[in-house]
This record gives sequence, C-alpha cells and structure tokens, in this order.
Amino acid sequence: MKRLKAEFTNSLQSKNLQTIKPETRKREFRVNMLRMMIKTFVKFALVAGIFFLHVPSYAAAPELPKDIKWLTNDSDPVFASQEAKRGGTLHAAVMSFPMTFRVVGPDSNGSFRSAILDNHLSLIGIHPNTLNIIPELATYWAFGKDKKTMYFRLNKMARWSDGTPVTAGDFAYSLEFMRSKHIVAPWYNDYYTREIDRVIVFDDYTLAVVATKAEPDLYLKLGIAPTPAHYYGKLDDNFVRKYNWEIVPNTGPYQMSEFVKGKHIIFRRKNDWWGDELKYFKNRFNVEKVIFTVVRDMNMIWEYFKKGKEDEFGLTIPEYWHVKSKTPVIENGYVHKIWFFNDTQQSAMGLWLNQDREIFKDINVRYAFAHAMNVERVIEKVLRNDYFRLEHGFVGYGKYSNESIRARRFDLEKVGYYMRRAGWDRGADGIWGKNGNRFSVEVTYGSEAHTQRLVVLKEEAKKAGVELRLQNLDSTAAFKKFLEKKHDVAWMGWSTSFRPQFWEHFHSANAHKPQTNNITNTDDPEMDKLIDAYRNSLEEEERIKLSVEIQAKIHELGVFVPTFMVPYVRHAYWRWWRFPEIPGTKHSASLFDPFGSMAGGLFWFDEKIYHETKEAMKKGEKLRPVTIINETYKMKSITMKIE
Amino acid sequence: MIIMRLNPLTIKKIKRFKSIRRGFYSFLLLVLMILSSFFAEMLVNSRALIVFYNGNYYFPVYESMNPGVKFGLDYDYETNYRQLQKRFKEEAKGNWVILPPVPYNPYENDLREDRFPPFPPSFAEKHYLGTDNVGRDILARLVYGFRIAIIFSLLLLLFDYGIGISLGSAMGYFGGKFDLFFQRIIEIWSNVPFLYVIIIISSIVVPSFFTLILIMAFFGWIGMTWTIRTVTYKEKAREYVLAARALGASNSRIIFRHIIPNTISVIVTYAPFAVSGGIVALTSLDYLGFGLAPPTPSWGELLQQGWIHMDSWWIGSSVIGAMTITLVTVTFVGEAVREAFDPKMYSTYE
Amino acid sequence: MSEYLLEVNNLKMYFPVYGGIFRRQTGKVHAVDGLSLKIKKGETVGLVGESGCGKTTVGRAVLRLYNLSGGEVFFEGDNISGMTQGELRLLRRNMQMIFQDPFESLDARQTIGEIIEEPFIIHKIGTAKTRRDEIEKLLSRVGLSGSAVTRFPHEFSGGQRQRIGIARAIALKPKLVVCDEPVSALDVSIQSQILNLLLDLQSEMNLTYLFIAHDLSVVKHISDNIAVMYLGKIVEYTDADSVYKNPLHPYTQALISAIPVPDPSERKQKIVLHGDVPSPLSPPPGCRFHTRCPFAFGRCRSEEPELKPAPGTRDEEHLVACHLVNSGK
Amino acid sequence: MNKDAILRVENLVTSFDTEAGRIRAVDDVSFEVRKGEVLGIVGESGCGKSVTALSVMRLLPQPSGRIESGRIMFSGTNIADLPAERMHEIRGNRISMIFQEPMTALNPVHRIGDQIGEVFRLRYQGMNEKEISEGSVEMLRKVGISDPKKRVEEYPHQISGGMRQRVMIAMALACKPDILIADEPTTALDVTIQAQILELMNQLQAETGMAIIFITHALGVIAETSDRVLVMYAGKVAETGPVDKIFNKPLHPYTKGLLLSIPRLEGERKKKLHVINGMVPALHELPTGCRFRNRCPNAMPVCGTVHPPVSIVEDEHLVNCYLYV
Repeated sequence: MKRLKAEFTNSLQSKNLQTIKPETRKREFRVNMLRMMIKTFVKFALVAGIFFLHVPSYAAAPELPKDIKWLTNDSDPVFASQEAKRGGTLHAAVMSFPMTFRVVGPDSNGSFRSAILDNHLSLIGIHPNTLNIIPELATYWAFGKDKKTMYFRLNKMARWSDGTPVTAGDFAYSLEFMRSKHIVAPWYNDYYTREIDRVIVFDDYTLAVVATKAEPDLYLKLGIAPTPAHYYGKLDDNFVRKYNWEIVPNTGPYQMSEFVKGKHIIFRRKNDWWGDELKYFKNRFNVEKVIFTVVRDMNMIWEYFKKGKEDEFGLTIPEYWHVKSKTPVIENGYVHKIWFFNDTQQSAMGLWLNQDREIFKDINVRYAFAHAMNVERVIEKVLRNDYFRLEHGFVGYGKYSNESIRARRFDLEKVGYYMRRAGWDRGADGIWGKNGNRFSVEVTYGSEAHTQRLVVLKEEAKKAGVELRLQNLDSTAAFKKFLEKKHDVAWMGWSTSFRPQFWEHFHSANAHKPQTNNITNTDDPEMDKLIDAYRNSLEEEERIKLSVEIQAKIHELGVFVPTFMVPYVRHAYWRWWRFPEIPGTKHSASLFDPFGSMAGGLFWFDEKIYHETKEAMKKGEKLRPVTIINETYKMKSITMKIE
Repeated sequence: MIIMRLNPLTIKKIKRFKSIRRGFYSFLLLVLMILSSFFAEMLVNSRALIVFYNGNYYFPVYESMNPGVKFGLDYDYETNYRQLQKRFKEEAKGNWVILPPVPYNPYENDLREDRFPPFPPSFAEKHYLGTDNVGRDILARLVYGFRIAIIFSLLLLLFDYGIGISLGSAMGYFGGKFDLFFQRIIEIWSNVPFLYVIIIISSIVVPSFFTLILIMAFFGWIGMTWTIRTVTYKEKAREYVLAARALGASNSRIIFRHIIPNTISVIVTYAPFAVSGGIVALTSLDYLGFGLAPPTPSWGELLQQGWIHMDSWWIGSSVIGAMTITLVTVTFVGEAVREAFDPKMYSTYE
Repeated sequence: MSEYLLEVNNLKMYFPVYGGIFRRQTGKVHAVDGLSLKIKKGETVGLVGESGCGKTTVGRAVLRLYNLSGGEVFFEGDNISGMTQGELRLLRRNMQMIFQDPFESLDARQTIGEIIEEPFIIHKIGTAKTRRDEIEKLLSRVGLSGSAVTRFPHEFSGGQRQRIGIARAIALKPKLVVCDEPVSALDVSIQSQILNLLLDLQSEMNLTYLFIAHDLSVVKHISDNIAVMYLGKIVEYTDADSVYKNPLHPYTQALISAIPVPDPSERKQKIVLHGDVPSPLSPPPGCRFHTRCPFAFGRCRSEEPELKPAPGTRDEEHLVACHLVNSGK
Repeated sequence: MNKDAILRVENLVTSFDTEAGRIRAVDDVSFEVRKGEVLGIVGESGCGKSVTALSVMRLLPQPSGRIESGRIMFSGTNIADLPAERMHEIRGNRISMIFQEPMTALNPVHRIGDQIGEVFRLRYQGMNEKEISEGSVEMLRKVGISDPKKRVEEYPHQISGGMRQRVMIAMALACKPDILIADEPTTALDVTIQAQILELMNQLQAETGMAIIFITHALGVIAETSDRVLVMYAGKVAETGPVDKIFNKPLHPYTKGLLLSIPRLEGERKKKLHVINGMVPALHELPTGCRFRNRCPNAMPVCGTVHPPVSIVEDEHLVNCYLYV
C-alpha cells in the first residue's frame, strides 16, 4: 500500500512532506493526509477536570445555541460488499521498521505512521465517492452561523480500545495535547494554536470545534480526532521517550497486538468493535490479522510475494505489470491481476519553468519549450502507455478542474514558429541560439528512477533544437534548490490537496523569494486578482468558476509543462482475496489498504478459494489466469486506450 | 629525467614483464582497449564515417551537426544516418553512406514501434549487446563508459600520486615534527567516511567529471602518501643517501635525484591496482547514483539497470563481463608488474 | 696552522631513544662518549673495535654528518663542530668518505658516470666536458675501464663497486678520507686489491685516512697509529706495530687472541671473553670493559680509567685506559 | 672412498633459472663427510658453497632452483630425489642447519623456549609439555646461555646476536642430528663473540660426535675448526685435503693466491699485498676450461680446453689443476 502511494505521487513529493518546513507543508496536504492529521489532533482529549482550568471554554459553562440544525448522512450509497466475510490474515511488507510508534514528536513522520493513524478515527469522515460528510465518531454535526464553528454529537457507542467511552473531553484534550511543549512537535503546536481556536464541551457527548477564522470547506479542518486523556494523563518532559514504543488506545477497527523490532508488526481486529454496524463501516475491515513484515528490498518483496509469503504486490510500475508479472504463479492463475482506475486529485507532475531565468522571460520561448517536450513518446516508449498525459496541474478536483485544457504537444513546427518569433535561430550544432546564448537549460530532478524518462525527453528535445542538461540530485537537495529558485527547469510533482491551491504556487506574493512554492516565479497582476478572489470567496459556485479561470490562465502563461498522471492502482494478489463488485472507490489509493477509514478494508479473505487454490497448487493444476480491469471511475479526460 | 632513461635494470624488468605472458598479453589487450576507446567516435557512433551525396563527400564524425535537410531529408535536426543509408540504397542514385561498425551513439534512444526496451542483442539491428531500458546501445555505452572510467582513473592516479609522492617523501625525509603533524592529519583524514562525504557532496551539487576527481583525490592521496613515506624512511636510512650527504648534496637534490627515483618501483607497482581501484570506485558511485550526472555513459548506471532488469540478462551480463575483463586484465598487469619488479617474493621453498 | 689535519676533542654522540605513546625520549645511546683523536696530514689512523662500539659514529661525526652532542672537531685548525650543514657543504670537498657496503652506498638508479659526476655537480666544478675527462681519469685510476660510465652499479661486482665508491670519494681531491670498513664486505681475493689501491692513492695524493674496521689485521696493515675502541671510548692508542707486539689493554689482548689465524698448526689457546658487549644505552659504571675483563678488580667497577700514557712509554706514544696497566701492576 | 662417510655427495649439479638463462651454481661437485669430522667448505661469494649446503638440505628456492643431476647419499639413501614429505623427516632431524643471520632464522613473534620446544614437539611426539620445557632449558644451558630459565621466556629481539646464534645452535642440536651444516655461522658476529661460538661448536662436536659441514669464506676460521677442507671456486671444487695440507702446502694456484692475499697481523705494514688479479667470473659468463684460468698466474694453453680432472697428489689431497696432471 505504501509502495503504491509512493509511485502514485512520486518519490520526490512524498519526501517533501517529510522535509519541507511546516509552513510550506501545511498547504499541501493530500486529502488523506489532512484527515490523518485531523484525527491525530482530535485524538487526544481530556482527563476530566484536571485541565478544565486551562481551557477557558469550560469555565464559562457553555450552552448550545438554540437554532442549531443537526445534520447526518445515512443516505449515500455504501461501497462495501455484503458478501464480505470476516477472517484471514493479510501479509504485507514494509521496507523499514518505524523509528517510533508515536505519531507526534521526533522521528514520528515515517511512512508507517499512517497505519497507526488510520486506526484513530475522527469526528467525521468523507464519503470516497460522493465526497459528502459521513459519520465517524460523531453521528450528528452542525455548522455555526459564524462560519467558524462546527457542532458535533458523539456516537455514544464509541469506545477506546481499552473499553473507555470516547467523550467530548477527549477532543478538548486533543487541543491541550497538541499545544503542549512536551510532545516536541512545533508544527502541531503552531497549527493547533493558529488554526483551531478552541473546543467547547457542552456535555460528555456534545461539543463544538471553533476555527480561528472563517473559511471555505470548514469541515475539512474541524473534524478533529480525539486523544485518550485517561491514558496520557498529565504530560511531562518524558513524553518523547516514554511513548516511543507504547501502544496507545485507539478508536478504529484494529489495534497493534505484538511486534518484534526490526522484524514485524502485527495488528489484530477488535472483537466487538463499536463501529462494526455503522452504515459506512459495515462489511469492511474484514481480515482478522494484518502482519507487516520488514523486507528492505523491493526485489525481495516481489520474490516473497511469488512464494506466497505476501498476499499482494503493487504492480503500478509498468515493468512489473508487463514484464515481471509473466511468471508462473500468475500464468497458472494462482495470482490474479487487477487494474483499477480511480478518480482522485492528480499530482501536478511536470516541468516547472523558472521565469526569473532570462531565457524563460519570453513567453514564446516557454511555449516553444513546451512543444519541444515529447512527453507522449516517453509515455509510449518508456512507460509502456501505462501512464497518462497530464493535461494540466489540477486534474481530479471534480468541478474545480478545468477539463478543457489540453497540454501543449510535441510539435517541431510550433517550436520553430515560436522560436523564430522570439528572434532565435538554429545554430551549427542544431540548437537554437540568440546573441551567443544557446537554448540549453538545466533540468533538475530528484529521483534516479526518472532518469530513464528524462533521457528520452532530452534526445527528443535535441531534435527540436533544445538542449536539456540533466541534473539528478538527492530529492531533498533538489527540492531545496527549487524552493530557493535556483533551477532553470524543475522536474517535480506537487502533492495534492482536497481543493486546488493556487496562492502558494502562482501568486506574486510568493514570487522571487526563497522558501516559497511559487517555483515558476509567476508574477502576474491579473493572476493575483483571480487568486485573491478565489481565496476570499466562501461561495462554492464562485470558487469553482474562479478555479477554472485560474487554470486557464496558468496554461496561457506556459510556465508549467504537465507530464504524467497515474489515475489508477494495480495489484497482483493471490486469488483467495476478493473485492466488492466495484473493487474500490473513486479515491482508493490502494485496494489492499487494510485500515483506511475513508476507503480501506473493502477486500476479504475467502477460505474456500484458499483451500481450493492450495489444492490446485499442490497438484500442479493450472487455473484460469485472471486480469481484472475496472474502469468504473476512469476519468473522462483520459483519451488513451487500454489494452 | 633519470627515470625515463632506460636503465638496464629497467630494461631487465621490462623483459621480465614481457616474459610473464599472462600479464603481458593482458597489458596488450588493455592498451588496445584504451587506444580504441580513444578513437571510439570512429568505431561506435551514430554519425556516419563518410557520406557521399550528390558528388560531395562529408565526414560527419568530426564535423558539427548536419541537419537532415542537407541530405535532402525533411527535417532540421541531426540526420539519422542509418535511415539515410537505407534511403540512399533504395534510391540507388549513386549516393552512399559508410557507418561505423556500431552505428549508435551512447545517448540516442533507438526505440521501436511495436516493442519496449530493453531489447535483446541483435546482429540484424547492430545492437550487438542489446539495448538498455531506454533503447540505448549497450556496447556504445560500455565503450564510452570505459573511456570515461579509464581517463578518470588515470587522472585520479595522477592527482593521488602527485600529492602522495611529494608529501610522502617530504614526510619520510624530514621526519620529526613535520612528519608527526601530517601523520595526525592523515589519521584524522582517514577516519572521515569518504563514501558519505561523496554522497553528501553529490546530493548537493551534481559532481562534474573534474569535481568528482577532486573529491576522490581529496581522500585518495592518503594511501600513496603513507606508502611513499614508509619507503622514503627506508631509503633515507640507506647508505647511498648518506653518501650523497657526505658529498654535500642538498636536501632537494637528495629527494629528487636519489630517493624518488629509488621509490619508482613501488610507485609503478601500485599503479595498475590504483587504476582498477579508480574504475571500481567510479562504477560503484555511479551504481549508487552518486557519480557522474546522467546521461553520461557509465558502467555503474548499467550495472544498476542490470540489477533492476534482471530478466534482461544482456544488460547485467554485458557490464559484468566488461568489468571482469577490464579488472582481470588490470590485475594481471599489476601482478606481472609486481613480479617483474620484485621476483624474489615469488620464490618458495618446498 | 696546526700540525694536525684533524683534531677531535672530547667528542660525544648520544642518540635519543623514543618510546611510549607520546614518543617521549626514554633514554639515549651513548654511541661515542668523550673521545679525543688527532690525525696528522698524510697519516693513517686506524679505529678498531667490535660492532656497536661507536667507531662508525666517530667517522660520521668527524665529517659532521651528525650534529654533535658534545666536544669539538677541528679540521685544518677550523672548528667545524658548530657549523651548519650549509656552511659545511663547502668543506665537504676536502673531507670524503668511503663506505662499507659497496651495494648500498651507490644509488642503483644512477649510472657510474652520474655517480662520479655528482660531486662535481654539487660543488659546481668544471663543465660537462671537463667533467667527462675527469671521470674517465678517475675510473682508470681506480682500475676500471671507461666503458663503465654508462653502466649501472648492479652490473659490477662488489670489488668494482668499491672502486667506484673510491673514485667518487677522491674525485675532488679531498684532504681527509674516512674509510668506514671499506673492505669488510669484500671477498678475500678482492680485499687485497682494494687495500693496495688505498695505499697507492694515499701516497700519490697525500691523503689522510681515518680507517675504521673491525678486523685488526687489516687495520694494522694499513695504519700508522691505531685506536682500539670499546663501548664509545678509546681504550688503547698506539702505533700500529705496538698494538700487535705489545698490547697493553686486556681488551686489545683478547681481540688479538680471538683473531682466527689461517694456520692450522697455530691452534693456540685463546683468551675467550665471556658475555656480550653491554648495551650502549646503559654503559656499565667504572671501566666499561669490567663486565668481561678477566682481570677486573674493585676499582674497575667504580672508577672510570683515564686514557693516559702507559708507564714505561714516552709521552703520547702509547696511551691506555686501564687501572691495571696504569697502576703499573 | 672412506667407509666412515655418512654423507657422500657425488657429481652434484645444481642449477638456477635466471634472466641470463639457466646457470649452474654447483657444477659436478663431489665430496664426503665422515663421522665426527668437521669438513670446511671455503670459497668466495658465488663459489657455490652455500648452494651446496642448500642442495643437501633440499632447500633450494622454488621454482628457480633445482638439482639437475648427481647423488646425495645419506645413510644409504639418495636424498637428492627423495619426495618432499620424506625429506621433512630427515631435514632438521638428522641433518640440521644453522645460518649466517640468526635474527632472520628465528621467528620474531615466538618465545625462544617455544621455538626450541617446537623442535622437540616435531621430533619426539611422545614428550609432554613439562619434558619439552625442561628439554628447552637444558639445551640452552648446553650452548652456554646463562640463566636459561629466564631466557626461554624471552623473544629473539631481546637477546644479542651471539646469544641468538647460540639459540640457533641449540635448536639445531635439539634433535641430535648426524650432521650439522653451519653456513657462515660466525660471519655476522664480532671477533670476540666468534671466538666464543667457535669454541662452543668445537666443544659440542667433541661431546656429541656429530659431523659438521662448516661453510665460510674466512680462511682463518677454517684453519681453526676443520679437519678437512674443500676449496671451491666458481661452482667447482678447486682443491680438497686435510687442513694442514691445504694451509701449509696449498697446490691450486687459487688456494695459494688466497692464502697469500690475506693481511697478517705479523706481516709488514703498508707492504703491497699479494693480489689475485681480476675477479670471480659471473656464473653466466664462465670461461671455457678451467674457471680460474683468467686470473691464474700459471695458466697454460691446456687450461682453456676442458675443466681439469681430479689429481690425487698425496693421500687424500686432491686438486683440480693441470699443473698436477
């Protein structure tokens, strides 16, 4: 599952999340990251009484506003299968053992954190297909008139894994916890001070969460997770050390049951999980046990998988899907393949031109550059037509996406047209030149794996008279270089958010200075106007209109050459694993995510097929090889065909 | 210089070297490999050796780029001479093209319509060792990669030896505080984890050919310095040095005219191993992705590909084969040199 | 100007010994401990003693190849003991050295021509052409053919190499030549050739020799006066014949007795000394020979005997450092 | 030949491969060693005396050196072609050897006692550790090392050169060999120490009755130690005979010249010494016929033909020279 995500965005950006400064990081949450964080925040709340003094809202003996309009959601379609059966064990691989089980504080920002956080539910969830709010710990919610407050009524059934009921105090404690210096997490300290104003506890099961300012899509921020106040008690300087390897009570379906450091971690399904019968959780989280084994090499994981020691293997990488999967276990039908298209926010992957570079100040040159990039050829020849051309930077944001934009295609004539218009000529070496300057730009990137793509791009660009000088840096160093605006062309993808974020990337406020995300140094008054309007609007309709407009404007500026997207997941899995009729959701990042509260845990273990398969294998009997291709949620903008 | 004059002792050593046939043939093979890599443009190149077009001769190998239009093609970018050759043949107008034996350069992607790289070896397509994962000819990359690696190691050797010999002989000769001081420096230096430093540096800047040599030389000098220091210590105590002093010779005269020429055998003996060391170092760095910037042809990068694409056996086996041949020949040469310089070491008693 | 070409007064050479992790000086080797010697122009003084007695050190110290630990060296009346190596360089053409090991003392990387030319180059004497003539003359003088010029040391036998070493030493017509065991590494049949050559050269060029060797018969053959050394000190000093005919010091006697004589009919009773030569790191108190001396008595163990004229001899003719002899017993 | 001979070398030819081609370092050498006698082999460097000893020990450097022909008869066996494993039993047990430089022959990292003990351990497998250590101490005492109990605990670098040579002798004698080959055992030692060692060897030989092959270039040492003498020149035997004959009535011009060219203590000072002209020829450029003829004052035309045959001049006094044919 983790592997998939890494490929899905790209290794550069997932690294960013870990290394960039909190201020920058904040803007780039992907949907699920945001959710994780919310959960984390909410998670820690209250040992009754002791902390009341510190939280002013308690002292005021608050009362609910009279005109509150409670909302819930029990009408959206379920996406789990009624056929699902409980039981079985999922064997998964992780490439490294986590450095700590804490989810805040030093060393906690590892890839394994999500496995823990996924089992920390928060107040509300989001339906993966409709994107509507659905209940999690809170069954009812309401919006305050001030556009800053949300009210929640908790599910009285909700329990911590140690049996303690989840109460409103736990959410107040989350705030206390997250603001505490003892957790050594400055970013969280800051976020929970600047973004969340307070938590108001009306009674054990009723609370309000208040943001510091009015803003759109408030629920994405306020649906925080509780923190087990009864478990942590009063924090002290020992926190970081004391909780390194502690298993903290959670609210989700699984809890870590045992582990051997450096070797494996086992999660077990809770017997009588309070959420079992909830509409959107029913028939989900079916396996009894999830074993994460540490295998430090991808090739080894593949070998283990083929031996049946792992249950699934991500096949998103073309090499695996096309070549390596030509292997007996698959050809004999013991292992099935699935290709599932999703429809989620796509990373803005491509070439970002630095307009502070003299050469890119001329829009003609920028257009010519875009036309000199033979992305199609890379897709066709290197990526085996498995990746898709990204048309613009904000694909997959639903109505917020401008579906009419088409990326500039490789076109030698257009390159010539724009270059000549800019006053350049082709030199003796075939490269465009003007006043002694050659059209030679440095493309900086941070993933060795992308070299393959870039060398093809480079050779093709040469035909167009553009010389690319490839510079492969360590991903951290590459990202640093981009933020310092020292690149000519940055080859990178930004991680996604729930809604398009323009200000960070295209507003002049962030141009020409280091440590901001406007790596194209876009500085356009018109653009600024649009972006400001978009940020200040609280009206969805207006925001959608502006978003579409801004994207057209970005395209017009020609500062970003979009490259690829991977709007699907692919797996190889042993055939005893089964999925619902529609194997995943629009926002499934993996079909074998065992815990994810939004879209995880849909698969189940079929014992009958298991025995049947084992029997067949023992007898050497061949079964029908199966490759499932599910295009239910395939994006309409994808024009390439699948074979 | 004295070193260059053929001392009969040296002649004897050369003779002895020649008589060690394994080493001698390895030496010839190595020299052949190096020389041919220096003329690689004539042997492995996508540019044609000679084009005869409409009564004119063209020699694209050492010319600047010829756009396709020059030969009546419809594009502005560099002529694809392989296609040109085919086209001339079909046209049969008396034009012709002579291509190098391997008609590919190490950068171009020879991509096919219906298949995906890496392509297996094919004589028909003149990919004698197949292609890598983006359709670049492996043989071409091996040859150019070899050239880079060998020049790299030779230059590295020059740097290491330059520092090592001058500092080492000074340390050994003057001894005392000077020696003590540099000994401590070297001790500290040699505890710097060199690979990490390279990794750190190359993650910040993409090292160019020369910066990489400089970085490597930054650490590589230690071994030679240490050796030369020891040898100098030994030589310094010998009577001919005392004799020179008794004659009134100055320190610099003693170092340059007496001691260094007498350490030549050590220097020469270490050289082949230093060369193979340099090749291995560069290859490993490239393998780990901390070496020369892509798309520089590199054995390490090929090795990395070979590891990822194990099914495409020709990638891994080509580069491993090439490495084996190179390292084995260099080692054989090294052994032979050592044996030629110090035959005593190879006697045993029953 | 003094009648002596070389005068050594109370020469001391201590070599520090380092030990421990901090390379501190932990002791010193008393290689030469208060030695005095005078050599007249044209004379040969032999210095004889066993290994480790400091005789080689004396030779090198006299040429100021070391910085002295104490004492003074006068060359032609000039005190050279404090001179820097730079100042000494000019003097070097007047004092030369012939080494023991003809294999070691020639730079294997140089041709014979280069080896013999080196002193001329260092002292900037002559042009390339005059040097070539000089070299040829020198080679023929020491009995080598002119064709040797382009050849290398390893192509020659030990005796020939020693000739080359001699040619180099006499190239600049020095006044003093320190011969440090010049024949001990040579074969018997070659040894006599070299000794004859040294004698011829001396008379031709009026050379003064400090002849260092462990072989008393060789030293006696070539020297006018002989100093017998034991553990950094001279124990007996006299003319060459007296050493053989009238050895006074017990050590000299033992030395003579120990020499194997090539005559089986003379298998005489020997004075065999017991024990080893003590370490010069911590020489024994009193007379340094007392640990092995068959005649040692109480005073020998505590009081160091002075080198002074033996009773019954004229001044400065026969000096000996022995309580037994000096007390006239 | 004599019945008492325990070692008889017959027409031994030992050659080495060098750049100059194969050279014969020992060429057609024959001699015998009798019980209880000291055979002195004397000659200048390169005359083949050490190679002869190494041939007997079968310790020629490999792969360049080998015994080309001839026999080495030791107690009825030709050890020249004995398999290496069987040679192990003889070497160090029945024929021992001591070398010129005892420091290099001793292992610097082992205690002296252990090194001697090793000999016992190899030779007498039944001995227990206590007997071995006692034996080691006893051997040291025998070779005249004072305080042997302390010395066994010491390392070779802690003792003096003379003492080291004594240790070597102790090791060589530990297994009571029939023959001891002493290759220049005193050359590296000082005169007074040399006298001690020679005395020791004489005394030990008298005690044990073993035969000694004493190899040296020093005529004086030969005169003092040997019963019979073999004079070698350029790989060949020049003259052989009882010690008094060789010194008092040398026959071969080489022997004569050698004896005359030594400066003698009782000789006249600064007198020109007798000189053997020229130098020992290199083994790869030997003259034809008699190898000494280029330097010989008595050379005759016949000397240039073939190497002179052996002439028995007097009882046991043999010479290879045309003057006596």
